[in-house]
Amino acid sequence: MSRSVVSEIRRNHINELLRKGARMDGRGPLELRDISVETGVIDTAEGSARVRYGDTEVMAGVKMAIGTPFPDTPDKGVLTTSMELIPMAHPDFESGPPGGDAIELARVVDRGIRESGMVDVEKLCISAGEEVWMCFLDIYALNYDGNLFDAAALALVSALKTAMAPASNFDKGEDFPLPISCLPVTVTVAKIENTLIVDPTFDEDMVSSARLTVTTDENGDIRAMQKGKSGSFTVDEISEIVDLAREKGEEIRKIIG
Amino acid sequence: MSRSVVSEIRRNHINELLRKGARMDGRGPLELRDISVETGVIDTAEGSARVRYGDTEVMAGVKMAIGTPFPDTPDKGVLTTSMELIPMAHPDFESGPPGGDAIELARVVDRGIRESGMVDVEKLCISAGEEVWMCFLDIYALNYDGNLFDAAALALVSALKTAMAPASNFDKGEDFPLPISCLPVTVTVAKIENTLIVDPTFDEDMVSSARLTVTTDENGDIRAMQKGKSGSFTVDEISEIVDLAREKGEEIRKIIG
Amino acid sequence: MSRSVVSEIRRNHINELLRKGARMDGRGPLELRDISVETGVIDTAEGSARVRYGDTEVMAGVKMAIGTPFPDTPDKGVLTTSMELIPMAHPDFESGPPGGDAIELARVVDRGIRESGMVDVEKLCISAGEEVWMCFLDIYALNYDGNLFDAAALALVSALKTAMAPASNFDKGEDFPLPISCLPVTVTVAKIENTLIVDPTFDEDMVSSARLTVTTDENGDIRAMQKGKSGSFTVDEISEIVDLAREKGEEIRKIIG
Amino acid sequence: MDSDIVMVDDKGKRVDGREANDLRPMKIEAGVLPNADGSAYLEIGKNKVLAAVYGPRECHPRHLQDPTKAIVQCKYNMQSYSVSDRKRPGPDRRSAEISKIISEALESVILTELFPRASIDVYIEIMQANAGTRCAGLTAASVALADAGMPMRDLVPSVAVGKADGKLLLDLNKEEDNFGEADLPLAIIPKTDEVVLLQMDGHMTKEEFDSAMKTGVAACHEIYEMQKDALRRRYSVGEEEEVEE
Amino acid sequence: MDSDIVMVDDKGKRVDGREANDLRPMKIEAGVLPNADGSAYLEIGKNKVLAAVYGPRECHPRHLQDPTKAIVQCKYNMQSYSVSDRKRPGPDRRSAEISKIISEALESVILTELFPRASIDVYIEIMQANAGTRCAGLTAASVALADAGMPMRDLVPSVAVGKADGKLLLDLNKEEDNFGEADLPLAIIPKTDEVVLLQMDGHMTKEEFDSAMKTGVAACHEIYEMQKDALRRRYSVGEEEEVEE
Amino acid sequence: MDSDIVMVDDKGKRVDGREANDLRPMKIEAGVLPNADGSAYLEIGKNKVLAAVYGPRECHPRHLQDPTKAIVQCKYNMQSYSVSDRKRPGPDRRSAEISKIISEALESVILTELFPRASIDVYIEIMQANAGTRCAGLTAASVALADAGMPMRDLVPSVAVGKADGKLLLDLNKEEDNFGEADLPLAIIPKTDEVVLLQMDGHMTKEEFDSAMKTGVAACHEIYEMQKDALRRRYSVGEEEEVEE
Repeated sequence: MSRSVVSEIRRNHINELLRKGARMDGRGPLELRDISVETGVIDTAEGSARVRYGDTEVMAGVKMAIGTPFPDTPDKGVLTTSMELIPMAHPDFESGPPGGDAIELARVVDRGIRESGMVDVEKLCISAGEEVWMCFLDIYALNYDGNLFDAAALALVSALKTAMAPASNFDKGEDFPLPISCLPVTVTVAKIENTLIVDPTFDEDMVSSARLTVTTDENGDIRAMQKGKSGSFTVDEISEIVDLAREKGEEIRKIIG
Repeated sequence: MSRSVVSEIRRNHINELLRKGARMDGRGPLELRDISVETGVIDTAEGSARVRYGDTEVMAGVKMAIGTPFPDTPDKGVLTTSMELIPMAHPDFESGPPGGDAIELARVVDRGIRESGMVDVEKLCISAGEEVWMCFLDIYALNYDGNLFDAAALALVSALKTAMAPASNFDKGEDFPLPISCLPVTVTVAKIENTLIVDPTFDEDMVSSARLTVTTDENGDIRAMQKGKSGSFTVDEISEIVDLAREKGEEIRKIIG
Repeated sequence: MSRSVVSEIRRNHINELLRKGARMDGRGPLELRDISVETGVIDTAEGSARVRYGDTEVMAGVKMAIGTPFPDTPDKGVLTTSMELIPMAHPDFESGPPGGDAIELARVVDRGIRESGMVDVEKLCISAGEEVWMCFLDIYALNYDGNLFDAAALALVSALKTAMAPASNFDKGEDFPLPISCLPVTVTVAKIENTLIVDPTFDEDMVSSARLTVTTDENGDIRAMQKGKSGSFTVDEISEIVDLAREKGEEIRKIIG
Repeated sequence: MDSDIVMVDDKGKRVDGREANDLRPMKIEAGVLPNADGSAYLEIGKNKVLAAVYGPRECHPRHLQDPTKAIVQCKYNMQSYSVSDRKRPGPDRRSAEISKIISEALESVILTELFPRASIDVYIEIMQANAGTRCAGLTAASVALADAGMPMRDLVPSVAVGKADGKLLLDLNKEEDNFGEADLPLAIIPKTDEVVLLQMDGHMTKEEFDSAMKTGVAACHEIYEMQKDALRRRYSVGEEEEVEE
Repeated sequence: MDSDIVMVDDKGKRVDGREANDLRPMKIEAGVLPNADGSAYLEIGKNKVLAAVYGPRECHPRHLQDPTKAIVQCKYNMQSYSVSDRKRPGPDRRSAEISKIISEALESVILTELFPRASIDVYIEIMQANAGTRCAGLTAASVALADAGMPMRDLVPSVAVGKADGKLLLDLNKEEDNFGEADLPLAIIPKTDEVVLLQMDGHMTKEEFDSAMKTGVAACHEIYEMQKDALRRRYSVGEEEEVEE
Repeated sequence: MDSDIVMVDDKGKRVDGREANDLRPMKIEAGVLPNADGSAYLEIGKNKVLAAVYGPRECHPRHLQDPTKAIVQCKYNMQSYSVSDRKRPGPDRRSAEISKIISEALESVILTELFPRASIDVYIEIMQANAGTRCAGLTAASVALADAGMPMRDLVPSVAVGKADGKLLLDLNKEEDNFGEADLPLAIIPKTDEVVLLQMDGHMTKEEFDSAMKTGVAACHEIYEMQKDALRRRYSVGEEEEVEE
């Protein structure tokens, strides 16, 4: 994401609008873009979802297979998350191995799923120490207009929520829905000058000084956080962002039922 | 192969000659270069061949070992083809991982062997699902003056045809010749302006607009094809090329007996 | 190590001093820098040492685990040496895969350990063909001021000499000291104009035309050698260097007891 | 190869009910991605394919630049969940080869000499695969190029003709392909019937081959109509939008 | 998570004898490596960390240069023997992420606009690891920057607040971390209490989080004093040396 | 090491019938590859080696250029089928080290200062290996350089002296090497007897070492004669060809 530079004129325009509480796409500072979620879009995947946050578009797919557990967690299934910023999605994305941004994205989305305990991995054990379900969670950004953190997380949560373990293909009884214990939702807030905005677009992300991504659960508890960029937040701003993440998370959770 | 550019003068010379039915090395359009095949040149290989098409020179070696079959073909031996365009062979070839040209070459040569069923892989099964022969088919271009497709394919076919499985080294009975069921031969035809020529040299390859590589068997049946370069062929030209490949293939097959 | 160029002035200064038998840091041509060795510096390693040759500083750590032996040495433990020239150590060192210099260093240090038979790998066999001890010998250059060969070798020898195999962690009886059969010591001599100097600094290494690294054992026998750089030695010089390596080796061996 | 498996029944119907020379149901939509200069989404049978075009733009790395024309760089990529056994993300030898032959086929129609030193980047993502993805990708890519307003001699429809059960069958699906005896993907320039992509694997007599070529070329013309339809719909949408403003 | 394991005893003592809000014993030394422009060695509990700074210097590769300011490139690296199960040498995804967030945190205090086009390279080597290495690395790195004479707004102390046994505990050690329920590494600019690094893994209520932030910020101030002490010692050594000459 | 294995019989004959100080049968041919600027083919015992030279030519990547002289870049490569257990194609650490020491040895004789900023690229392909390939490769490479008309101070013959069964043996073959106790590859500049490549693995006393050096240097002179012969044959062929025209 390094090549793009927002022109000085656009930067000033974004700043001036925000001082009046407005944004280029007509939203208020704390308003989300239109979010759409389609699930079950890929027949070859055990679960899949295509999510749009405005012009940001993401696909997530879940594939499952049987494998051996890690030695230190013999009775737990395995989750592996990858995120590809394919060059189709943005003129700045390049082919090749994932860079720092893609790695951070994948790891933050992964932690949002893993640390929240969304998937009950103990129920994915077939025979302790021998056979467990391996879940490959693969995310592709199809079109990038900012805030991939939230779109990718929502796509993955939606794909997981609707995934069916293909047990019958492996002679392990009937197919069953992935065991889901909670619905973590991720909300990213950016800081431009001294204003906090939710769900930043690409241009807003370029102009912002700092970013905070917060994953919360149904109870409003915090499950994962990641601050980004070289700017800073005050302790009060962080507390305000956490509250925002809980509120907007509840709003988004309604979309995916 | 991207750095080389044939000078405008040479390009015009090639074109003018061809309009008179002649080529720079004295051949007619449908004439092959001198082809030589030496087999059994490498003691450490189970089979080997050094093939020359004019100044193009290629080595192929077959190494065999015992391994486990792929799960979906438990009763079949395994063939693995690699082709290295080592920098010794041409000033444009560079060290490093194989580029698009080397990958295409290896895959086309591999398909010519694999899809023709030349090697009877079912006879390379020792114990179904457990032990089969693995054949590593490695090709090195030593000097590149065009038409590596045909030279590489002929080197590999010659190496396979003369290979002895080292069964005694693995306590699997007596050594035996690799089970060969047919002799596929590959012929490449290039198009320069509207003339078709067989066995293009490096300069001719640079000047040509399109290339068609056709592998045929003893019966004149087609076993593999690959069109290359950004030019086009008419359907009639393609039919003509297939007939040429059958005819020249028969000629080449005589060389390797 | 390719970017650095020693200024012409410094080169002349080094040469002039040496013609008078002197060196920039006050040493005579055949004098070592101050050498310090600290062992047991890393709790998480089975053995470790931090070695300084003047401003050159190196860490070596030994980690052990149980694994399967190589098929051709079923009754021997396995040694694996790596050497990282981390960019912390010198402005010329870069991140990324090890270059030619780091590979040569690691291989020369490895041969000094391996070919000397310092570690009695047969005593590291637990069950022939099934279980042996794997020893990972990892070396990091922390600060580079010339002569990494000798500092790295000494760090590794010191780490091995003090390493305890963690048998109890693997339910293989009591922890035991690594079986050590001799103490090879490595001495590097460089040639500047026609003068031989031991233990070259970075600047001296840059100015020198050739380098000879010799590993000897307690008996003064030669266990490994490596000539480097594009200059040459006469046969007499080489014989003289070997004698020097035996003499200085004895001196260094006293430091590590 | 197993003789018990029947690919064409007594009445000439294939496993999915098609006749020998029927294409699978096909759907093309142009202009589906906001960022790309041009894009297209294509479904044929159970294949789901996205294509996007960026360019002409500055060519990186620079040593690939051609001072006389633009270079066409296609990246064909199978998404990990697009197949029944998960594919490891990232490039492999198969996709490198397919990317190369698709690049060459597209280069044959793009007026690259108008953009010296530039790069025209074409990205093909296979979201769901069911045999014939290279042809589907190329068909979609040429629509995406047209959507990007790229100066071109023509579109490039593409399809494969296969052989199964000893019979020539158009546009094999996965099941047919698994038991097939030969596969012949091709692509043409419809205005002139020139062939710009051609591969063959398997075993065909010369007569079968000539017949397969004929079938393939005819089917490419069918696909061509659907490509043009997709662009017409895209164009009229553009018109309407402009009117609305 | 196992309820039999007790992380805090009846008297509020932790497994290593600390109280809930105690840091582990900490030691910082500045100026430990001859070649680097600045360096620092830090121990906290059983962590042993080296940090070195080179720069501002020419930025390679050139396309990363920023014409308006220096870029800060941190490489965090765990040495292979620093953990109980040997780590394969070389970079991995975890160290790539940590390197990125430490770079960003340091960029927040360095006056990078003074050095357009330059690179400021920060290397962190974890020689022995026992939970909290990213915070230890960042704390050491900002001392190394100061040792290099880098113009900075302030130092950047960093520490993690964890949760184990349902209680908030400052600066978890490895044993506590293995059985912990949450971990919240943070770093601040002490002069203004601005937060420049913040991550969280696990499960915390809003109330716990607010309390953890307060604890963390206070602990950062404690660390800040040790950072300044280390620099003072380094500075006075420098003074003495100059006098001796 | 196994005392039952006899490497030298009662009459001083080795497993292949040689005396202790005999080279294996050797054959060198210069000018064997049409494209390269110079080339050579060499057989010694069962080793089969090709060497090719390109250059002086433009140095890529550019940051390796030296404004005062040409750099010598050798790539030593073992072909996959050259050894009894197939070698994975591509570079490895062993070939990186050998490439480096051969580059250095060749640099000692090439008048690199005549070609500032250029690269002289030397490629060595081991087609069949039977101990001593680095020496065979270097011997062939210096003939290829001469064949390319490269300005040089001298050729660089190279050979190894080994130790097996407690005896010093010249030019070990594979069988001897497998059971050998030491190996000492070396290369010299014959005109001055300067040593430009030297390595040793194993165990030798000082006396053995001095004796091995003497044997090795003498054998290098034998090889030098064969190198010059090969070039003379090549030159006279060139003469004849010119006459023919």
